[in-house]
Amino acid sequence: MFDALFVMALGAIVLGAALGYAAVRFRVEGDPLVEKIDAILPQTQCGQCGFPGCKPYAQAVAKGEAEINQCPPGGEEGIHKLADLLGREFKPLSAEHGIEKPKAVALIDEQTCIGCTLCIQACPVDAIVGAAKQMHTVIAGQCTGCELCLPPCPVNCISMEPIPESVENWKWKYPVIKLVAAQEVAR
Amino acid sequence: MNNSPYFLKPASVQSVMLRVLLALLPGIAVYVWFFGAAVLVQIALASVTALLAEAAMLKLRGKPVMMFLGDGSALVTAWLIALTFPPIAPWWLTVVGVLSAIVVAKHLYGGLGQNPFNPAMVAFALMIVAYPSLMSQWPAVGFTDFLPQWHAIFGPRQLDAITMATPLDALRTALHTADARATVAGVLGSQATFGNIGGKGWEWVAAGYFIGGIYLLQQRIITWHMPAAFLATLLVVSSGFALFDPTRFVGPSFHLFTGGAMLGAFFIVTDPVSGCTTPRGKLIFAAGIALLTWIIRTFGAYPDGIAFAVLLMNIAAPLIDMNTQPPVFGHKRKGDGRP
Amino acid sequence: MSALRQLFRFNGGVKPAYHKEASTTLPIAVAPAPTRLVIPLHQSIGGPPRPLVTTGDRVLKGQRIGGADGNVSSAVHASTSGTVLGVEMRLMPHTSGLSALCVVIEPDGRDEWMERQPFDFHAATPTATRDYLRDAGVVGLGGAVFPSHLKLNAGKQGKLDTLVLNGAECEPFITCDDALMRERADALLKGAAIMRDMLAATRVLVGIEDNKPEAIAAMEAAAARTGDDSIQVVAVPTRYPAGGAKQLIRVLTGIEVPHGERSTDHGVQCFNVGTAHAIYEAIALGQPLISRIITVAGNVGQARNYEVLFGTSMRDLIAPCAPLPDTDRIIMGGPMMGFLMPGDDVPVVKATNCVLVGSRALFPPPPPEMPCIRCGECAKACPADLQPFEMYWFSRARMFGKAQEYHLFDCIECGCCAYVCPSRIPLVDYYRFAKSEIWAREVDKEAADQARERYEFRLLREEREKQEKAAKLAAKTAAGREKAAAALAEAEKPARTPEEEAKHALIAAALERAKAQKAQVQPENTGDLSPEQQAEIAAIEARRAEIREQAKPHLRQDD
Amino acid sequence: MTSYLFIILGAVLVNNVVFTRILGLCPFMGVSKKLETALGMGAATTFVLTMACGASFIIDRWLLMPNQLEYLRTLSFIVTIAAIVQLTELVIQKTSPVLHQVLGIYLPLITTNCAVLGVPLLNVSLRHNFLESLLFGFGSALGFTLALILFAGIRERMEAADVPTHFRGTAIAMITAGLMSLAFMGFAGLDKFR
Repeated sequence: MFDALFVMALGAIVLGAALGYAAVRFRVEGDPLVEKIDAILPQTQCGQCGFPGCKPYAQAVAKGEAEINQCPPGGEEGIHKLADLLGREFKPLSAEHGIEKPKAVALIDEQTCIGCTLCIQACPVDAIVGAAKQMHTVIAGQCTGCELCLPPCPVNCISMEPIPESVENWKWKYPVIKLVAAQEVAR
Repeated sequence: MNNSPYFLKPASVQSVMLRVLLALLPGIAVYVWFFGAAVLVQIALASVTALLAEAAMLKLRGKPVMMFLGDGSALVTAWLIALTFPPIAPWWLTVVGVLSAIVVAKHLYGGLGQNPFNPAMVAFALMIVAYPSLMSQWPAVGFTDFLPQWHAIFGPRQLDAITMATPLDALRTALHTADARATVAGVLGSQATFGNIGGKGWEWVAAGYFIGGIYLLQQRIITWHMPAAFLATLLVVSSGFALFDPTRFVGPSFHLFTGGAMLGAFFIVTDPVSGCTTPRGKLIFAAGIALLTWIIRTFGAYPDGIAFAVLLMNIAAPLIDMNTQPPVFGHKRKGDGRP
Repeated sequence: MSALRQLFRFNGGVKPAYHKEASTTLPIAVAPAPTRLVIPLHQSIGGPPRPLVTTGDRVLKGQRIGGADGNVSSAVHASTSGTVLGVEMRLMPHTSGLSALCVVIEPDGRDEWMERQPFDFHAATPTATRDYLRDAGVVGLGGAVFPSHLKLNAGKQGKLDTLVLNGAECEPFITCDDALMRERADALLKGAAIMRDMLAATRVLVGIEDNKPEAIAAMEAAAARTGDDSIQVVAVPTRYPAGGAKQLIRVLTGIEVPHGERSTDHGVQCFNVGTAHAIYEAIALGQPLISRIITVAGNVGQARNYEVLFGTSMRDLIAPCAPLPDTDRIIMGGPMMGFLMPGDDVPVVKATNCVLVGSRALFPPPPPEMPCIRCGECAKACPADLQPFEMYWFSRARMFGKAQEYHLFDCIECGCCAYVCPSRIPLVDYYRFAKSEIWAREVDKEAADQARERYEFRLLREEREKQEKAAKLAAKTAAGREKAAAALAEAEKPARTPEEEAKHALIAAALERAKAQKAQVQPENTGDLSPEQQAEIAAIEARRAEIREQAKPHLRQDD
Repeated sequence: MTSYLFIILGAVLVNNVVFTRILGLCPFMGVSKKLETALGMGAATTFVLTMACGASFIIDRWLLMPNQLEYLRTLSFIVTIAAIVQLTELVIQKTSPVLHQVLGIYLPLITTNCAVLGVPLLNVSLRHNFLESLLFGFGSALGFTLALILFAGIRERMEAADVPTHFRGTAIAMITAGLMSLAFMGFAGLDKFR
């Protein structure tokens, strides 16, 4: 009986000492994973995930404090990528954080704008130019479509315009399998 | 309206499959000559089961039944099962084999073109593991009376008069379980099942498959890589060991012309779906099957190793393919400008 | 001069029915004068040119109407004299059926040229010559419409081993290069000589598929007339796609130019024969690129090659060829790589080498797609040595990363794989789909990276502004410390709703105090930021909380 | 010398831990979605299992057996394995954070990977000496890694397959594992390699 206790105690002490040493010796600093997650996020900085920007969300995901399905602009594809990176199961986009929408940019109705600069302060990526009492305008190429400029506008002059399809950004569609053609073969 | 290219070369999956069936005919004819018409019964049985199972699965999966049923792939699987199973196997053995091939090995993976395992070999391996004795009862060569064979398939079974161990089985049993002094030459000389080159009768069936294989090569349905690598490896390995110790290891002609070697070389190993696709991968794949076949035939517990060897290499095929990708245009060695 | 050359071969390729005889029985004709020209501004790779004319302007033939936008762009010219009816969105000769900005001109019938002056490229610097060619709108006429001036650059070495002229023209039905070489070999070779001089190339190899004996003979005769040994005409074996630039370079020189690398870095450059002719016209005659030879073939009574002004409607172009009544589509390009047009009322552009009239009888709809059986026929036919079935397997499942691992972007979309596929899979469609999806993702990714950069810069700037404000306040007041802290706390108030944030703000305030103290000595404290990381992070957190606050009402709105 | 080779070969192929002994199925199913992670998991398991076999042999032979404490065998083996796993985790976290993140819950799961406990116990019952124990452990782990890699190769391809809805994911993976096991039954009877 004593033997058994002694042996187990000895084992515990030796192993504990080894683990303790290793914990000091191999201490981990920083988390390069955050960068990897942040690189997948769409950088709209819209806050729909419940975190103030993409980086904080990435940090939360890396720590396991947030789910991977809280980013509506990233869409299903972003969730798939995160699931792949983190080895987690894919989950559909969580509805409480919003829905996936076609990409859009903000457009300021220049007739209505009173030049209050509130939207300029709200824009996380400095995509709105203008000065106090002057008309503002959105640099469409830099707008991420985060919609953060909509609520502060006192005259509701900002609207979201979906990006139109043009010859430049047109995409080839997924080839559709045509089953109607079967009859023609039989003919 | 479709996009370019707007015209296509006349070719279809159906014609590929039909030509494979055509290529099997010479081997089947010889098979019937030596072992009786039971083979044809098995082929019919397997074909009907396969088509019904295929139709049922397509229906269940919501695919156009007639279009896919006509591609002939189920028939190829069925024929290969019928040709690898004993001709006097009870009907349910064949039916269960075909069902496991079509339903489990093929359609659960998404049907034609998506199965990682060769369906016919899955059926063979499953059945030989489950019913080893039934899968080893072959009709005696030259004993082609139809009625006893019919009874063997559909009952009542009275087998003693008509069965005989296959040459591979006979040799293995003799060498493994008989007294330690048994030698290859002694065994081969003592039993009627052994012929001049391989097994009696078997050698001619193999020749029939060989002719069919040449036809497939000529039709460019298969490339030379797999049959050549398979036969060459089997030849080299078996000759090497036979030279090393001729009392324990049987020579290459026996290995090549007995059992499923020829059928395997041209019809089973060459299945493009579950095998390797790169030129180097094909060589490695087929050589691996040959090596494993020889090992299992020589040391293993089962009479023929081709089915297991094929499945084992099927497992490795994706990895072999991944690591044998041919160099892409422009990414080859610099200065490699030979005409 | 041509016979005894060592040729090389590329793997794969197919031999479809060529159908080239029909359009070579008659010589090149000038297309009938159009009643209306619709000239798209964006006709080349690169940035879309800016319109230089407005409604009501009178333009002369050859007058620039679209100016190149930067160096990677090419100018566009009026194809005849007339009046600008408008600069507006019109249907493009593009499969998408979308519109783009076009200059619409009503010809006045006088076909009055602007002043033309030959360009003395010997006297000009290479850069000036390239600028001239850019403004003359010269682009590759093989179909890719890459601005030629960008390719007329000798690369790193400053000189080139081989200039390849592509007269292979491997696509079925198309004979525009064939006709050009038969009838305008001399001018074409003069253009080749100009390019050779610009590139400082040692030799010029003209590769022509051996199914065009007349063109080979005409070119050899013209080459002999130049008395220039460096120009050689080489007959190459007829096998589609021998006319692919990379494949032809390989056949003639043995060099394989990898995807994404410039061929000049491998000592070779390749131009279409039509481009050589366009360069001759631009340099020697002072005529910008306003027309080209186009084959009209397919489901027509009389197939023929025409010299066509850009902007001519395809409907007007095919009319004299008598399209047969069962015509159901217009294809720009050949049957292997051509693009389906959204209608017949689209203009001819610089990329149009052929207007192929199609019908169900000529190009029957493909049989239903069967599953891929991995038979490897496509891999045998692929001239880029790819594994098309693997690319298809992953493109179909939308696993684009995997598709790229199998070198999707080395695919030249020649259509050989789909041509031989026994399962009748529209393989190229899957590759086009996968490629455009990947491109779109890359654009998104780039935008995201820029957004991140700007966002981080904004955070930095706001932080700095806040500190400067606090510093100023601290400097002004007598009891600097307390006031600064109070001011800061005041400024932070809206952000502090949750307790955690309040704690952060307190830490920030404390650190700000310390900093403010320093700032009294050194007002510009931006340089001191890095050691004060804790303060910065805390303040950034506070700012983020602010953004979160702003986001919340908006979210509720959405739900 | 050849007998040692046969121990390894036997453990890798003939008596593969996964396909023949049906041990360690949890990480086999869980970490085989991608080749990269399969390799990492295989490497980690190989390290842990070899170490565990050595350590457990020492404990068994020099600590438990002299003191007639064989009844503590399972308990002490588990403790030892747990410690080795912890050590491995710390090292991996330091050297390859992504691998650490990817292996996620599976790394601690090596502790409860029955293969890691089973193989040392088999060592005892097969009366292996120290070197044989190490080789058997190493061979078994190689067999585990081989199974994992081969399975990952197939799964990467299968991910794009048109598998019927009800069979997607784990269902078809289980069927595949069964068929792979069937294939490995072909090695049955290779008594020379046992």
